[in-house]
Amino acid sequence: MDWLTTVDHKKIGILYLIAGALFFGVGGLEAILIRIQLIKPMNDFVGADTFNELITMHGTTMIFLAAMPMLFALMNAVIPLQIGARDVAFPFLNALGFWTFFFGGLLLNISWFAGNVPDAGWTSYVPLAGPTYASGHGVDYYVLGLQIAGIGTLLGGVNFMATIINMRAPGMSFMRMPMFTWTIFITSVMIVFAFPVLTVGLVALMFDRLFQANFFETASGGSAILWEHVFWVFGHPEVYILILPAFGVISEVVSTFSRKRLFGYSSMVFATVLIAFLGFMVWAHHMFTTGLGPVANALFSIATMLIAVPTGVKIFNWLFTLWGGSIRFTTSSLFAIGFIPTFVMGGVTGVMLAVAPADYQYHDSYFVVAHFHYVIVGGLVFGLFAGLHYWWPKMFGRMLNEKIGQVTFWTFFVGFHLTFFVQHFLGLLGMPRRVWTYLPDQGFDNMNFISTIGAFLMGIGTIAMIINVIVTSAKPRNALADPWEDGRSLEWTIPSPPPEYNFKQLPLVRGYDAWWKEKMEGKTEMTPAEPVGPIHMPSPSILPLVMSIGLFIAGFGFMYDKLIVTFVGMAITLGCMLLRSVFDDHGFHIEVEEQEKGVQA
Amino acid sequence: MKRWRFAKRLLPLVAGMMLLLSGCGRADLSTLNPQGPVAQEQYNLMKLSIGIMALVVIVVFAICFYVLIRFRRRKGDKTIPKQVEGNHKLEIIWTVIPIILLLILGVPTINTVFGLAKDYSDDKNAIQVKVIGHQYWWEFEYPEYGITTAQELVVPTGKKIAFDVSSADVTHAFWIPAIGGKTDANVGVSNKMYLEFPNEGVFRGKCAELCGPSHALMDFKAKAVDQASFDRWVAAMKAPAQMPEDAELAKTFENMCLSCHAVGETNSGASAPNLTGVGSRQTIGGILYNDETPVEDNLKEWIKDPLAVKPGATMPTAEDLGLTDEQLDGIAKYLANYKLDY
Amino acid sequence: MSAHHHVEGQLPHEPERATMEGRNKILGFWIFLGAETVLFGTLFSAYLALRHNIGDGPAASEIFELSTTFIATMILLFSSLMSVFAVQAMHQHKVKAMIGWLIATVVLGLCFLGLEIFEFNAYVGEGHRMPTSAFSSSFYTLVGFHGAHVAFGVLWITLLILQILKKGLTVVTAPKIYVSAIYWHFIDVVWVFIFTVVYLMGKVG
Amino acid sequence: MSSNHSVTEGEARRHKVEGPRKHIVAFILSLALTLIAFATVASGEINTQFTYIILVGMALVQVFVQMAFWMHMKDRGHLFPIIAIISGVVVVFTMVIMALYWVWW
Ligand code: HEA
Ligand code: HEA
Ligand SMILES: [Cu+2]
Repeated sequence: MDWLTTVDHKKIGILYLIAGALFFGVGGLEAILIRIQLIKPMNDFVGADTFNELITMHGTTMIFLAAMPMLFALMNAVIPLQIGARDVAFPFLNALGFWTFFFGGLLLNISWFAGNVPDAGWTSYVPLAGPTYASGHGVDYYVLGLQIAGIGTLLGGVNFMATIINMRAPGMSFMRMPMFTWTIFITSVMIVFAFPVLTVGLVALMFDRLFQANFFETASGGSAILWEHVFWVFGHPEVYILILPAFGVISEVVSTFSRKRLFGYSSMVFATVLIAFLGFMVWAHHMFTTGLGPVANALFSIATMLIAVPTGVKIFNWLFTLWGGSIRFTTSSLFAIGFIPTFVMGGVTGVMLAVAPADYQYHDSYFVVAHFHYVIVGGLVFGLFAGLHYWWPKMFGRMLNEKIGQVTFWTFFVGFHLTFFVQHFLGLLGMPRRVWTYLPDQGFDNMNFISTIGAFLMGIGTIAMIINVIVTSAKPRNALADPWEDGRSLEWTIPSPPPEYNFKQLPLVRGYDAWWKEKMEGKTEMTPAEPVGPIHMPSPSILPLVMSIGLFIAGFGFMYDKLIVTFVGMAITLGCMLLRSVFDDHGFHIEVEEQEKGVQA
Repeated sequence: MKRWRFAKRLLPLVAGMMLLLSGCGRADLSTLNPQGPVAQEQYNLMKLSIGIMALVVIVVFAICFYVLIRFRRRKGDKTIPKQVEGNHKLEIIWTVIPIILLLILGVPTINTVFGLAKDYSDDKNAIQVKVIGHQYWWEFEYPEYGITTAQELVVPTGKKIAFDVSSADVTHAFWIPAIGGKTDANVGVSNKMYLEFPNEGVFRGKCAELCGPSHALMDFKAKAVDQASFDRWVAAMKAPAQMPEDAELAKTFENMCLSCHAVGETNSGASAPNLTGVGSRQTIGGILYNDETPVEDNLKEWIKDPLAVKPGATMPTAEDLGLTDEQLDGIAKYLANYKLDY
Repeated sequence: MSAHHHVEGQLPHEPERATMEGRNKILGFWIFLGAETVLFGTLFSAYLALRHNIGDGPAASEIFELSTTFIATMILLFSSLMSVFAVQAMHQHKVKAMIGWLIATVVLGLCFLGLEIFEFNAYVGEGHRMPTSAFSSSFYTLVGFHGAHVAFGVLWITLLILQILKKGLTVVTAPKIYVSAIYWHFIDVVWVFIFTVVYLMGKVG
Repeated sequence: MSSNHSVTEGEARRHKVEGPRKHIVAFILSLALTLIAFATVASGEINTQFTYIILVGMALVQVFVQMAFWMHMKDRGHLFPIIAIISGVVVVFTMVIMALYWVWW
């Protein structure tokens, strides 16, 4: 019950983690099924329809329901602590964001049980996803599920932007923020400006499908290419939304475990901003073969290549953070160090794809699949693993087991390269992506086999991680406040896990790497910026959950054209908004005596 | 135990892969084995970019390994390394060098983008082909000659072929990897592109945009022949359609098949592949190879249950059509023998 | 001397910024408006791309009735002014005046909605419906989204009036008033573009 | 203390006197801009290209006026709102350009 009403960012972080992990399992299972189907030519493990459903749900689930929430898990768990705040700017919205995401994801995955699964790819290109060629309810699940989950993400973006602008501890200027905070800030900005585009695209597709509108119906003057534009104007920023937080994690982990200040902090900040800015200007590189004409192709080629420059700055800054450091190998730092070369491999294939005429060959082939798994799995997922192992003690008060952690890393790392390295060549040899099977003797057979083996290894790696979590949760909660001993930022100044109010007294920040600076001056804790006093906390509320359930119900109403159901759902949601607006939340105070107790417990 | 078996199986596979890679794949399919100037140009860009990328990757790997080996923490080491803020000289170096590398890559990219965008649709010397993607087959129309064929594109060597690519239902993409890159087949608008086939041969074509369940099986062939042979082919295509000799069978064929398909000039603008000379094509349905199984058997397999060969195909089964086994055999035999001499 | 200015319960000059919650709310709302900018921008882009694709339906220049929309524009502009006055009244702690201005805002908003419904109704009569053409779909979606925003604004401000009546002007209610005013202006700004890009340019052709 | 007092007092008074006028001016300006745009179209005499330019120009000026005065963006402490809106506008701008580009060429 406590968990259903919580507005505490730390608990919401854990909720995001649980839900994200669950969906990662689902998406991973789908990936395994995909790989089993492709293990040999003309396999009939799953049918063509099912295969298309699997890839669609795999891509959608992984990106929107696994990767994004796990990023939000880290954001929630860490950002308020890193900036020295007691909570996010809008605790209520934070809970609402989680629940809408969760119910959106649930709606999407219920499609498996309803027997109507979206099957037009995670990009849902029309007309294949339009009412004529996808007449069942499959794509409706995609549209409504993502719409609802998207609201949650947007709320999260607004929330973290406001939090980072307004809630920083005294003395923490923008240029003293930890790198992870910076990347989350920029990610939030990108979420705020990219997700509304998806919202509009989904609304248009929904209107086409449910109300006979003609946005994408070519027969009535609509344009299928419009969907491609709208999707990718959102879609490309989305991939940087995914990777920037990972960049942030790597920055923290690399600098902690090499005991060195992050090399070139200000150029890192600048590079992050530049990547975000350019990220909005390059979407048409997914559409080189659409027929936009040579001028557009040339411009978008060059714009895309430019992103390599700020990204390179980051890579070399990490390498030179390690340079001259004292590198300690933990699971977390292994993942971070594995990230660097792996991501570079994915990044450079990205630049190869940016060469438009060559992309006429690569596009929609396995080369692209290899590229994006290198940047997403080799980048983002490695980053997530690094971050989770790094902040686990802070989130749960227990250190993950290092031995099992090493197993996780090595199986996952080896499995990953085994799976995806060969896919580059599959693409170059002429294997299109999204094929449910392939004829024998085209030179695809062996490499597909290798690739499938690799996928199983990755599965073993993930299972090792799950075992690790279970084993660890049986251990006592004894993690120190600064368990890696070389922590540099504010989250390591408070107990693991932190008390409900995070900081008994808000800390005074006197420079970049605030905690490290104090440690180097021989201090054992931060200088407080305020006297001890009662702490104001927001009250828990069930409304976010109920509101999301309302949307969930309304989603079904829309889909099955039951006006009453839609109405009931919307009434629940709007009713909750009304309640929220009319009854002010005055919160409660934690008195000084209780704070003492909290620390002891 | 199990692990070892895996390894044992993997070893020859890895070795095999190496061999394969050095061969760069099938000559009629691989992009790494270009068989025409368009693919060649794209391959050149690929080689240039791979070169640059290899350089970048090697530099990063080298620094990475050096750092990992040189700067690992010894047990119990409590020293604090020097805290470096940054280094402007280095930072400028790793900003400028990538920019230079990208310039080297960017200039030929732009040149090629414009080069490959040349429009030959008004060129008298080019062969015009209208490509129309259907779920799950390809239609090729030669407006200059007034002929239409399906699944097997026939072109003369040495000439520019100007394609006008579009789709009749959902988005597809027209791709002959060994000859040149792909272009999307959109509904309502058409895309122009050109290809050249200097060598004779049959090249494998693919659909490269998810278009439904049988997207994977939407293969086609591009057959390049010399000019004389091409002319003979055009003439044969234009010749009056050859109908089954047996009048009864001809009637069945007309009623059952020609309501959607076409042969010769009859029923042009049909909603299903044109069957003129289907017996001399390399495959049935783009994927049933006639050199592996006799044409007649392939035809029978296809007509009997098209959905079993291509899930989601729109052609009805023999049963739905009410074809008796006898009629089916007759039609298959007739079509198998419907060959064009060229 | 000045102590009485800061006695308990006395509102500061800008009550909406008096508390951290209030400042957060205002900033968060601005960020939300940034997102709304993109939302409407995307709708505009879709409209611009599709507006000439009228299929068998009527063209923009055939159906638009400029005088109606001109009046609607004036009404919305005027209600925006009312809302500014409401915020000014709030800054001067004149609660009654503020409520008066807010009521004026809401009433004008309702007039605008009425006109829009009247207008849509007329178009539908002329065979210009959502499924008619790509132009009609993008038109109704863009203008309808704006209309929905107006409707939401009307409800919201009405609710706030009731809350003010019940709870009075406090550091909790003030940010809500301020934020709703910004929202209202934003809707007006969007309408300026709709009037220009959809109606005026539609009339030009 | 007393100087502090007079400042607040003075500030409040300035608000009282200056406030409405400023907003009424903004209102009249908006009104005028709308009218000009409307008249341009209603007269129907100027050629299309030029009309477009006038229309969009008027709209932009009007939006600027309203944002600055009514949405208080010219006031202090509005750095982040300005950044939020401008970033939104930049994104929108690229999209609109693309939409137009791809319709006309
Ligand atoms: C986390 C996700 C992520 C990231 C970070 C990237 C990063 C990049 N991507 Fe990728 N991309 C995807 C996810 C991602 N991508 C996905 C999911 C798709 C497919 C979607 C679908 O169709 O389903 C895709 C597809 C895709 C395409 C379209 C391919 C096609 O469909 O035909 C292109 C084309 O330009 C591209 C380019 C790039 C580039 C240039 C980068 C750059 O940002 C990379 C920059 C990094 C480096 C270059 C390495 C480090 C730099 C140096 C060491 C400096 C020196 C380097 C040089 C001088 C080269 N990507
Ligand atoms: C975040 C994004 C993400 C991630 C992490 C992954 C991860 C993986 N992907 Fe994914 N992939 C995409 C995003 C992602 N993918 C996208 C966007 C597409 C394009 C879709 C489209 O074309 O529309 C795609 C497409 C795609 C294809 C191409 C399909 C095709 O074109 O036909 C393939 C094929 O090999 C593949 C494989 C894999 C594999 C083996 C993994 C592995 O890394 C997965 C490893 C994880 C596991 C194996 C989980 C194991 C755990 C368990 C089984 C235990 C269960 C536990 C619980 C229930 C808690 N993916
Ligand atoms: Cu991209």
